[in-house]
Amino acid sequence: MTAAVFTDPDEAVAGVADGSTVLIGGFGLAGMPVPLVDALIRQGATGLTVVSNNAGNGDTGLAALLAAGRVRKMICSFPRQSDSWVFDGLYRAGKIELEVVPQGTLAERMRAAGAGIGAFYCPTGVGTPLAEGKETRTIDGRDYVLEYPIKGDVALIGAHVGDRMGNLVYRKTARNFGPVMATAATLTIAQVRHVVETGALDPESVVTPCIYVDRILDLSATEDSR
Amino acid sequence: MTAAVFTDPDEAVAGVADGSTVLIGGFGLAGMPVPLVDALIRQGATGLTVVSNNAGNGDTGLAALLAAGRVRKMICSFPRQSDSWVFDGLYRAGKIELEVVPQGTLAERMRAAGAGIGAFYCPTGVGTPLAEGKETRTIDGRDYVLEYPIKGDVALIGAHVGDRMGNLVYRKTARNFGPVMATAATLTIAQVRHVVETGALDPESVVTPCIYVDRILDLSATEDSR
Amino acid sequence: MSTVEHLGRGPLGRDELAALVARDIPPGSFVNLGIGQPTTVADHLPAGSGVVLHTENGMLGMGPAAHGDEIDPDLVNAGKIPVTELPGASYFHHADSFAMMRGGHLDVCVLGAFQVSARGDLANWHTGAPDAIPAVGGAMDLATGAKQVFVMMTLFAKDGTPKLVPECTYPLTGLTCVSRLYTDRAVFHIGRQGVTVTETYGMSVAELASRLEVPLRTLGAAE
Amino acid sequence: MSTVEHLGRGPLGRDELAALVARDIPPGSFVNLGIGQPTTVADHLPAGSGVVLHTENGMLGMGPAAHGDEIDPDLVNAGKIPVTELPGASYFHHADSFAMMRGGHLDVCVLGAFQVSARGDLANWHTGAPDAIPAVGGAMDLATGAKQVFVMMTLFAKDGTPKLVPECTYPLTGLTCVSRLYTDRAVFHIGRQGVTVTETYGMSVAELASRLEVPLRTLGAAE
Repeated sequence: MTAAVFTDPDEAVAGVADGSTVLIGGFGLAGMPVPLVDALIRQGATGLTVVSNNAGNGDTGLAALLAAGRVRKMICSFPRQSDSWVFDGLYRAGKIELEVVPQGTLAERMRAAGAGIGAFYCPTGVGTPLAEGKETRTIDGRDYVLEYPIKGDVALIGAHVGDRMGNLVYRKTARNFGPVMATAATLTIAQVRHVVETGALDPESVVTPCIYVDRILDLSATEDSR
Repeated sequence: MTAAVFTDPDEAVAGVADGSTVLIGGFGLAGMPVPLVDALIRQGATGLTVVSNNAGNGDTGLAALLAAGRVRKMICSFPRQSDSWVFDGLYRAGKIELEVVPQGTLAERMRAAGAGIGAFYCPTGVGTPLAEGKETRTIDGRDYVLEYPIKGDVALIGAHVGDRMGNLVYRKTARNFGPVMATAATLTIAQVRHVVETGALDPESVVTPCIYVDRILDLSATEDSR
Repeated sequence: MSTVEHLGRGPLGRDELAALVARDIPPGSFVNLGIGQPTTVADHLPAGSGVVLHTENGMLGMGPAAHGDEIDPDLVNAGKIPVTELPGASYFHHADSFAMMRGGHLDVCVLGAFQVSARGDLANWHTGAPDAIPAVGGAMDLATGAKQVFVMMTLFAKDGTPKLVPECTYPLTGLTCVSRLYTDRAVFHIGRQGVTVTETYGMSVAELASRLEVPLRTLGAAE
Repeated sequence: MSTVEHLGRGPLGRDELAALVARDIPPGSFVNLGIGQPTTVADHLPAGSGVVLHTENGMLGMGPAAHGDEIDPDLVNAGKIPVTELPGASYFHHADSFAMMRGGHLDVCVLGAFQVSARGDLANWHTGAPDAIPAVGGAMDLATGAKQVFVMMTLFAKDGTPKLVPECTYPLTGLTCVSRLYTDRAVFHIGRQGVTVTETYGMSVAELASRLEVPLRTLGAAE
């Protein structure tokens, strides 16, 4: 089904189940869908596994979700940042599980989930603590670690503009994880700065085709349109 | 190094070694770089392994390369077409080796080569003759075949417009294998309808970043600009 | 719902068959129509169905075949036939296009077949003849990747042998992948519980059962 | 060419070190500069070098840091610092960006380090302290993927212990990946034949050898 367009963030995130794996886009704040994450906090789903490059900044967005105690486990590449005090506190208190994944492997594992790949041999991390316990294989003289897909129940991503069918374009480095996460989740919810009529986006420049997008939150109606 | 721009097809394909694996873009004639293939025939490299979706149409382009006896082996998904008489004749005469690969697996194997993936578990072809002799594995209850990368020594691709650094955009379904092959070859040679100054392409819409392109043939100077 | 026997008529014509398939594609679905007969299903999708067509050579939002001035050599379908673009279309490269298929994002694909087995195995890429040049294209990817695989074919070969069989004798395209089989003589749903006839055309269920070596279930039958 | 001892001077300052690395980046290279000190290498690339900077969060053709009105929250580097865009830039998503790295398409990456081993093993992501929160980012991908990995660091820790070591004691980032090591005291090339000192700063090769537990070769020395 092509996408449904929402103007109310709470409606856009309705139905997320407890225990879901939620993929949250963004690299730091660029591309981070803060209004959708805020709505997820209000929605109340708990026991979540969150997959995101970082583990929250400051006290808003993902950090607020963590602070609300909704996240059982973080899968990310770089939790430790200057302003990741919420995560740091939970981690040191033993209140959250952490899986650290090299950034490219994180992206590729989600791509694999979206692309129907069962597993792949990845050279990153061979011989390091992050490969411990993982299956390895030498192929053509090079060593690889076997990595498995990360599939999301829900993806929350931030794009720039969407059309009514759900086609998305991004802006500059805010693109980052959005297009990959959109392919890897059962339910993909994208916030966009504004929605245009179908046909207004250049078909050559669409980055995320509408097949990957289930719901669009149009921020132009709200003050979150930034 | 950023790309070198050529106006002479013969200079653009200089140096292709005998025995090379050559990835040739196109799906049928859409995106097929006929002027580059014609130049490769004049260049004379032989004993080639050619990777392309089809095995030549009519008597020009890839079909002419085959007819000239330069190709030892074809790796493709769909050799048999109404106008693939050149390939058909060579194959029936036992003069060419053929590896048939499902179309998506062909694309994914080249993507893996370009992306540094050592091998991947693919669900396509399980239980069919094309999986015979291949390693299989059951992951999460689903069966997969282990597939290995296809790396090219050279890629010949057709794009729409390039800039002087080598960034490429394509047009409609002529995009097909070009962007993937560009990532998978040691030497990527792209023909474009015309070359624009660096900065003239929208950075959001570049499909093949210049890092993947070594040489650009500018067809606007020739009558092949179609 | 019970199995419907349309007896006062002959087998379905090709257009009728295409219309039948089109009827069963849910509005708003993302669909890939295979080369040949499946392509004609597009002509029977109702206006406003919201069905979005995928072509594996890198496009969503494919429109009807191009004619005259519309013909653009850069815009073709998987059968290399010039086509058109609809509003909301997008283009992507081959690896992305097949990732879309393999990843289970297409709701339905419609394929032709040489044979379909009672388990839903599909044989549609190779006759197995020793001198045939093998050519698979995207058939295996579609059979493996789409959420639902619909097959349309004649139920019997020209020599009268059934093409719905206990086990495929032709080389396989995919295992247990076909969920619905549309033929000129009957429509079948294939699943874990076996083969269920949902409609027949110009032939009773009993007649059908006598000509097939496959156990048939019917809808609404007490078993 | 033989090893050059720059003795009439102290160790290299941070800017001098960055300039040294910049000097060794071939014109027209595709380069990723790691977070922190490596970022400063960009300031020393000569005008017209044609070096194209990659940032792993999805961009080629990254320009200098953004200031004032140039600052755009949608345009940041891997350190989340606002940057600018140069003509010929392109954007891509994370899987494509790391495919570019992992696939060996970057000519050079420049990274900082806690330790480098004589074999070229790199430790730069984790101090190994039991209460440290592990965070790897793109370090392992860069170490594994770039054609050449240049490391810049001080040769000795604050307590005087060498950071070029026989075996890393910190958790590893990558195995046998470092090809050149730029330090305030000396430049080293690392390869199958071992560690070769190419230049020293304010310290002789002999002095260097006496403070390191790693066998050192020199250029132009008869062995």
